[in-house]
Amino acid sequence: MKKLRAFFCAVVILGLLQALLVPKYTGNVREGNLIREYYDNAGGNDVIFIGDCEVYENFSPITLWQEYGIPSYIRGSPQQTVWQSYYLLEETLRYETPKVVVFNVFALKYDTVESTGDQSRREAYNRITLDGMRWSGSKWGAIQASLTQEERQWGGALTYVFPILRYHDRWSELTWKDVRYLFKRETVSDCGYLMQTGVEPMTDPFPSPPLTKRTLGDNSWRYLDKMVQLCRDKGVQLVLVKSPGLYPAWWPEWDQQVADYARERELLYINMIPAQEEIGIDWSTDTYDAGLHLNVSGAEKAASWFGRILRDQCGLPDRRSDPQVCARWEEKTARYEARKGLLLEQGDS
Amino acid sequence: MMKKRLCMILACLILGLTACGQEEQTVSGGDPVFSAGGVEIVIHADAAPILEALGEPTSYSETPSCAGEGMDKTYGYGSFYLLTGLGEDGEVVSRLWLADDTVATPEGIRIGSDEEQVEAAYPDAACCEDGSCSTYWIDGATASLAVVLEDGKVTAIEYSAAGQTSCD
Amino acid sequence: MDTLLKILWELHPDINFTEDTRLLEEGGLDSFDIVTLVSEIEDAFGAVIRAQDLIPENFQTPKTLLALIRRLRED
Amino acid sequence: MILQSPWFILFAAGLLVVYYLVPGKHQWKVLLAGSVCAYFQVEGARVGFLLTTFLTTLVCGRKIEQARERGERAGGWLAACLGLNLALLLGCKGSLLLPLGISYYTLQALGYVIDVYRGTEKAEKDPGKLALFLCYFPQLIQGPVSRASQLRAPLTEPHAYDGKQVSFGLQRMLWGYFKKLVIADRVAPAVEILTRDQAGGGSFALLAVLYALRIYGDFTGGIDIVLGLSQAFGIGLPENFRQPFFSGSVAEYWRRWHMSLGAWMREYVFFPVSVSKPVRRLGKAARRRLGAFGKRLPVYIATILTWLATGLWHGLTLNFLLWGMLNCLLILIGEELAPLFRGLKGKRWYTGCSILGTWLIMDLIRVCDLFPDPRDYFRGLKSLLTGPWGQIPDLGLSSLDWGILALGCVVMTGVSLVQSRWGSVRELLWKRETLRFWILFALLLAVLLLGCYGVGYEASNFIYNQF
Repeated sequence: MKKLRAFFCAVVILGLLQALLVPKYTGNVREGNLIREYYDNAGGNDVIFIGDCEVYENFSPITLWQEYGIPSYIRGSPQQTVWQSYYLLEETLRYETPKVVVFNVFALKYDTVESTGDQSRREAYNRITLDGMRWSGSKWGAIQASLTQEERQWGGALTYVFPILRYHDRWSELTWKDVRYLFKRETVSDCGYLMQTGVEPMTDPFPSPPLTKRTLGDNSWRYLDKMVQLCRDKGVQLVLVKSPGLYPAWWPEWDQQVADYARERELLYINMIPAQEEIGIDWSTDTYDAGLHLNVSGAEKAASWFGRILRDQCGLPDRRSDPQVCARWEEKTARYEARKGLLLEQGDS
Repeated sequence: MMKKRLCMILACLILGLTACGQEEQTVSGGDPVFSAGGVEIVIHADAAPILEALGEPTSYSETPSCAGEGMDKTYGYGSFYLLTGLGEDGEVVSRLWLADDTVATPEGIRIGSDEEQVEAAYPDAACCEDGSCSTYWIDGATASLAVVLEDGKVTAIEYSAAGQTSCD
Repeated sequence: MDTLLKILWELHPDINFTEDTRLLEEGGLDSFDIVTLVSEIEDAFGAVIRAQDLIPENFQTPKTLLALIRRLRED
Repeated sequence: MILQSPWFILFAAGLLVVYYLVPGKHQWKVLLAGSVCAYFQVEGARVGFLLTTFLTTLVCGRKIEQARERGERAGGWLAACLGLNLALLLGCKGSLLLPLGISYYTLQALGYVIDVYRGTEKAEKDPGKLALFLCYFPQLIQGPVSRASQLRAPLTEPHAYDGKQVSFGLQRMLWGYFKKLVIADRVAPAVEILTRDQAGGGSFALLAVLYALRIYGDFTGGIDIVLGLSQAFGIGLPENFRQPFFSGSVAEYWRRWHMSLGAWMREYVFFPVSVSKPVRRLGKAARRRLGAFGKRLPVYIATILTWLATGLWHGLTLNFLLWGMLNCLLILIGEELAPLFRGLKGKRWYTGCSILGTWLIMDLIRVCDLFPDPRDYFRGLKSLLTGPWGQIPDLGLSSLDWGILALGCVVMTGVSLVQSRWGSVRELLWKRETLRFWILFALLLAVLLLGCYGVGYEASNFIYNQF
């Protein structure tokens, strides 16, 4: 009995330590909380966005609600790869069945784990996307598909089961925030949208590396196929989108391949880059990082433009007549406006 | 008796040697090198000494990546661009591409060279046919060099980390 | 036995060897001493000790060592 | 598979469970299956090396025994087996491609064949049992080099579950991980920096001390893991260390450090050479001419050859040869000078001085490992006399790291002192259950939190540092 109690104590201490050591993403990389915030908002969404920073920074779901009465959520995370998108979609479809899933195609250019960049950065992005997922077969699959070579060597999936194995040496960097957010994190997003209020106008275009690989890779296509299949099985319409942005380059060669793919499978594919003028994006005011991503004013314009397509071409209904849904979204809208006010105020001072 | 013994020893030796031989492939393969301003530049190299040797760049920009700030830095030197990222020990070279035909690879290939010249300069290169173009990949252990040809002429030359290179 | 004890005593004058001294522990015999001992024994007894005889069991005490020497001389 | 990989621990744990679930007579098969799997997983196509050694050992062992039984000569088989395996070992060492455990299993295989030739071991009839003897996975990674007489029986005998043994084994593993991950791997980058940027006497001296710490932690820690795991399997492997840093002479150090290799070398190189006919004859001749010194000639020749072999076993480069010869020289000098100090034996200050002196000398010799070009090593030694002493490069260790290292050293020294005075620490703690539990838990936490392991560990500029 005494032994059992001591053992129990030890396990509790280890658990607390692990919770303490895991990064809380409260600094300038708030993205680490995006994936985990979904579970409180699961259900009742007509649209789910899936993809990388080009979705969670470039579309504002609140605008979609305000202008079209479309309830939506963004399951985006930084440098999300196609295989991660697939497993996130699989997981999401277990929580709810939206009418439309919007997938941002930019990540198709990354064909393998190695091609996404150097190991340590890849590993950090893996953590940001995967650590936030709740345990399920989808998480396991996502982990297996995402592990870098170095991660495999050091215990791989095991370090996702016991994150303390990964963050064990963070004790020297702990701050009071690690205690404050030990059990409950701060909510950083609005329905998966990570608000940026800064303005850094685009000046010179970024020099772009040449196109060395004209065809998007087999592995990417394979996972996109799986997403298409998944949506078919669940009766969900899959829409492919390339969100606005000037850099990194979305080559016409790639665009053509996606367009062909979409035509063959009767999918809607919207490349928003040529429509930037129509959308009204002004690269001197609507970007916070000189043309890579949109700030809140740009994201609202993009959502406003895209919402019309969702309404007209996908036939999504206006839910503003449903008082229950309305109440929920009014709350969200209020939080969004409050956040916007606060951030703009901080930015001004 | 003696014969049998000899056979056995021979068999074992061959077994051992085949095992030996298989390993050596992975050991070989130096990464492709670009040289400019008196320095040799390879992908994954520490950027600081290279940037110092190359002097003031003619253009410079920082491109944030998805999360985290100012991670990629692009240095332009007129005839070529150098992209650096954050490696394990600080800033490292992650990409390099040629911008015009005033510079060439150490093997003598520049933008505008023709296919024969490329094949002569890189006899071991893997050629990936890609629609109307072809890309010659020169793979090292951790980096590779891509030479892109369009209508038989080189249109782009880029050094990058390995892994992005295998033909589809 | 006396010859053997004398050889041992010459190796380690500070130790008082008897026929039951535990050579390796009390006598402090190390591998150098053992090799020297082997050549001394060969000279004194004409017994050729082989490498495989150099095991702790044979070198426990002067008694066991003498037994080894006798065995080797019989062969 | 490396010892500190979580997969190794998981694998070992799984194997342990299966091991005690199957009937005793099949236990060894579990070990064999596990070992073969582990070896395949690590080496893939290179299993050819181990297979070659295994086949030659199996066939030659049997042939030698048959020849012995018929009263025929078996020297040819022995020579063929020794020659081929040594050639394989040297070839691999020379080309710097080292299949897992080749240094260890080759010595074990050779020892076994020689023992069979001498008639002290029976040839193994069951190929499986011989395979297990060669590829028993815990010791493939870091040794020890076991003798056939020590390992064959325990490996294949049935072992009933003994809670105390299993617990002791796991405790020892934990202790090994502490030494390896918290101490050795923490100093490793600093050792690398000091080797690369030699900045004079001060940094060379620091390098010697830190390298000693690293190699001590890494090697004794690794052996603790191997022996601990074996103990959990109920298999008692011979000890490999006996508080080596408490040695009073170089010769004694080598009787307490890497004991299994020392024993192997003594058994199969030193003794056979020193009692071999030519050497004996030479000794006799020398004695007639040179007197007392000549008497020691066989010992000298054997010692030099043994150290030559030991040096080459560590690596086929000049620095290991030099390292072997330095050890040899110091041992012989120590042997010659020993009678002078006989009177001082037992005096406290003398013991203290000789322990400290031996430790310093061994540290300085060991550094030889790090410099493939012996000239660099000698330059370092010279700088010990000429300086400068103050210039020490930035080692990348924070004051916290130094604190952990210092504390770790105190704990390791304390444990060694207790061991040499009162014996097994685990035995001492066995009866005090609560105390033991919390000490082990603290040790586990230390390994888990302070250990240098895992992905991105060395990445000082890792993205998480920005948060």
